[in-house]
Amino acid sequence: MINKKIIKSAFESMLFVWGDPLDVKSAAEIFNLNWKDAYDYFKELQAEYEKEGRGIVIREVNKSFQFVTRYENNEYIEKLCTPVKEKKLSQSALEVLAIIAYKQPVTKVEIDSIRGIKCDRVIEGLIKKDLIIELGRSTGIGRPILYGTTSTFLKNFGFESLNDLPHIEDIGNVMHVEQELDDLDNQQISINFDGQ
Amino acid sequence: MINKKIIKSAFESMLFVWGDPLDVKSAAEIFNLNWKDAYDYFKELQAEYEKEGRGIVIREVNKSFQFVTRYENNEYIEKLCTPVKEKKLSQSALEVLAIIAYKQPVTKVEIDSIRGIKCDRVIEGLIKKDLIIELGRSTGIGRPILYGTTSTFLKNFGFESLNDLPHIEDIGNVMHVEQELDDLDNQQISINFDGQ
Amino acid sequence: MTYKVKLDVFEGPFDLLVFLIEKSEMSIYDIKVSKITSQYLDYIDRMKAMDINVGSEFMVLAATLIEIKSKMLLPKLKTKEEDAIEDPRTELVERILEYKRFKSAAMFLEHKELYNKKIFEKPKEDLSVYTNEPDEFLSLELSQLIKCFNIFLAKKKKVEEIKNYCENVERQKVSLESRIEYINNIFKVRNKHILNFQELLPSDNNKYEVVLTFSAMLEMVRQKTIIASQTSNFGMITLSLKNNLKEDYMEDPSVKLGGSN
Repeated sequence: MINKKIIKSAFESMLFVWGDPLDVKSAAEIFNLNWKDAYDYFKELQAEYEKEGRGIVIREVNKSFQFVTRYENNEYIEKLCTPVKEKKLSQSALEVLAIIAYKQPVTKVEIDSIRGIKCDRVIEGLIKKDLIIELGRSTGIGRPILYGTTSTFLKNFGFESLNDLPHIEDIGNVMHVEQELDDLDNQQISINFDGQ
Repeated sequence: MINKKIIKSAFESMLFVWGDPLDVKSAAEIFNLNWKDAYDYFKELQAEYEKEGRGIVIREVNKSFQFVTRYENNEYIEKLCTPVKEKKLSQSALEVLAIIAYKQPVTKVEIDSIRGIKCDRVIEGLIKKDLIIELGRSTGIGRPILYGTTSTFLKNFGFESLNDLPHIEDIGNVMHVEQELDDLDNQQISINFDGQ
Repeated sequence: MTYKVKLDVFEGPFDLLVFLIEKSEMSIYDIKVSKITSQYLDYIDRMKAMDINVGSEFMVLAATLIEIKSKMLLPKLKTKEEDAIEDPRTELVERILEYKRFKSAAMFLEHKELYNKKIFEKPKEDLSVYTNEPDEFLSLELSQLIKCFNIFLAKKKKVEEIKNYCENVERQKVSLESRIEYINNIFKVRNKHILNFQELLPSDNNKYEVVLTFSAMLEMVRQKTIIASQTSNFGMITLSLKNNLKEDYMEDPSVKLGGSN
């Protein structure tokens, strides 16, 4: 017969790969052990992990056993899983967010033309962070998507409503400039060649 | 300061939930330990699991540690379940991998010329399997891409670091291949297929 | 009926060459080039006969072998330093040895891989239970947003000032809608159903005008108000009104034409 030490070692390997609670019966069958012996081996293992204060312990659930982490170590695991870094919004993300906040509903092309640079990535990022949202589609040519801010935006910046957005003196000028650019935007039509 | 026993226990918990190789640095930071101390704690844990013949062992890969099952228990694990195994590497993949492992950083042209056959596809496959990686570009003409192995390579082939690779001249002996290999010492010839 | 013959698959020309040398129990340091060359060519012929795709790499080595063979056949010129004459096989031998070295390294890796496949990892636990907070914590401040926007406005203003100095750029950009209108007007005024692209361009045409007109044309094609045809590459584009009842598409709510007409 295979010696007890080897069986216990195999039980550990099995618990490890199994993940879920491992039925004593399934484990016993592999070694042609009787149920009681297998159960005792698991209990011995459990006592060993407990006695040595290991970071993994064996939990018994309904005549099954499972490896789990030691409760006391939770705080360290949490620290490992939550990187301390506070992600801040980048300058470009803030710019795009500001434009959307003040000009909503606004299309990507309008934002691009105000900033003079493509902002697809930034918009994607802001949507992921739930700060902006697609409001629908413009009725203009190409039916571009319209963007606006979300309530997460209001919450995170401490606004009760969009009316709380401070008035920005120069914003009029900017909007002026855009008029001209708006016309250009219309060139972004979606072309369909099967028209003929 | 938190006592060593608690830290080691926490390391075990962390290894368990993390699954993948856990970087010593990340573990050290949680306890404001210096790197060397943290590394030593992992090595102590590793020795404990080894000494007690536990069914789980701690494997070192590139200054990271990971819980894995004990090799000897594989037959029992396979009786319990059929673990998902990746397909074995093809002969050509192994050849290209061997060349990259030993000659890194190495360009595709060098690999091609040693095998006398193009290896673009094979390289793509190895990159997909995360066994090799582009290291950057050579300063040579055409600035060809340089390839090297990854830590997944180390892990999957059971090396702690690249220093564990046996000297290529010794492999013949290790593998009981012909002795002829020892006679010449001309690893450094750079070959050009169209040289003739 | 075809029979599939199982043939050793070789990883490349060197793999085949090494196999042949080993099979005929030759010493690598004294390769019988003419014997090995004919075996090599034979093998390739057999592969071809069996419809196995023989890569050009195999032919390159074949050429090399033939070249070495012919060099070996040349009478050796007796020079004063006879020993210094290089054996034409030297480079080939070096390359074979280099290849064999990595082939055994590959065998070694295969062995290591097989062993390590019997060691099992476990997947990462679901870590979300340990992270109560979202992945990224956004620290957002109103002052930051305003500051950022003000910087941006200042930049913008500066660009505008510069633009004002360079008035000669484009004063008025015509929109696509108005160009479509313009085109429709031409059709109407000239009372024609077919016009050439050139005829649609304003007199002071420049690149912008051409592009805009072209875009307008494409949009009109898309809206199915005109048909555009071109008989040859770079040839004349002919536009014909699909329906000269302009009202028809004016009623289509999906087509919004600016201005009044």
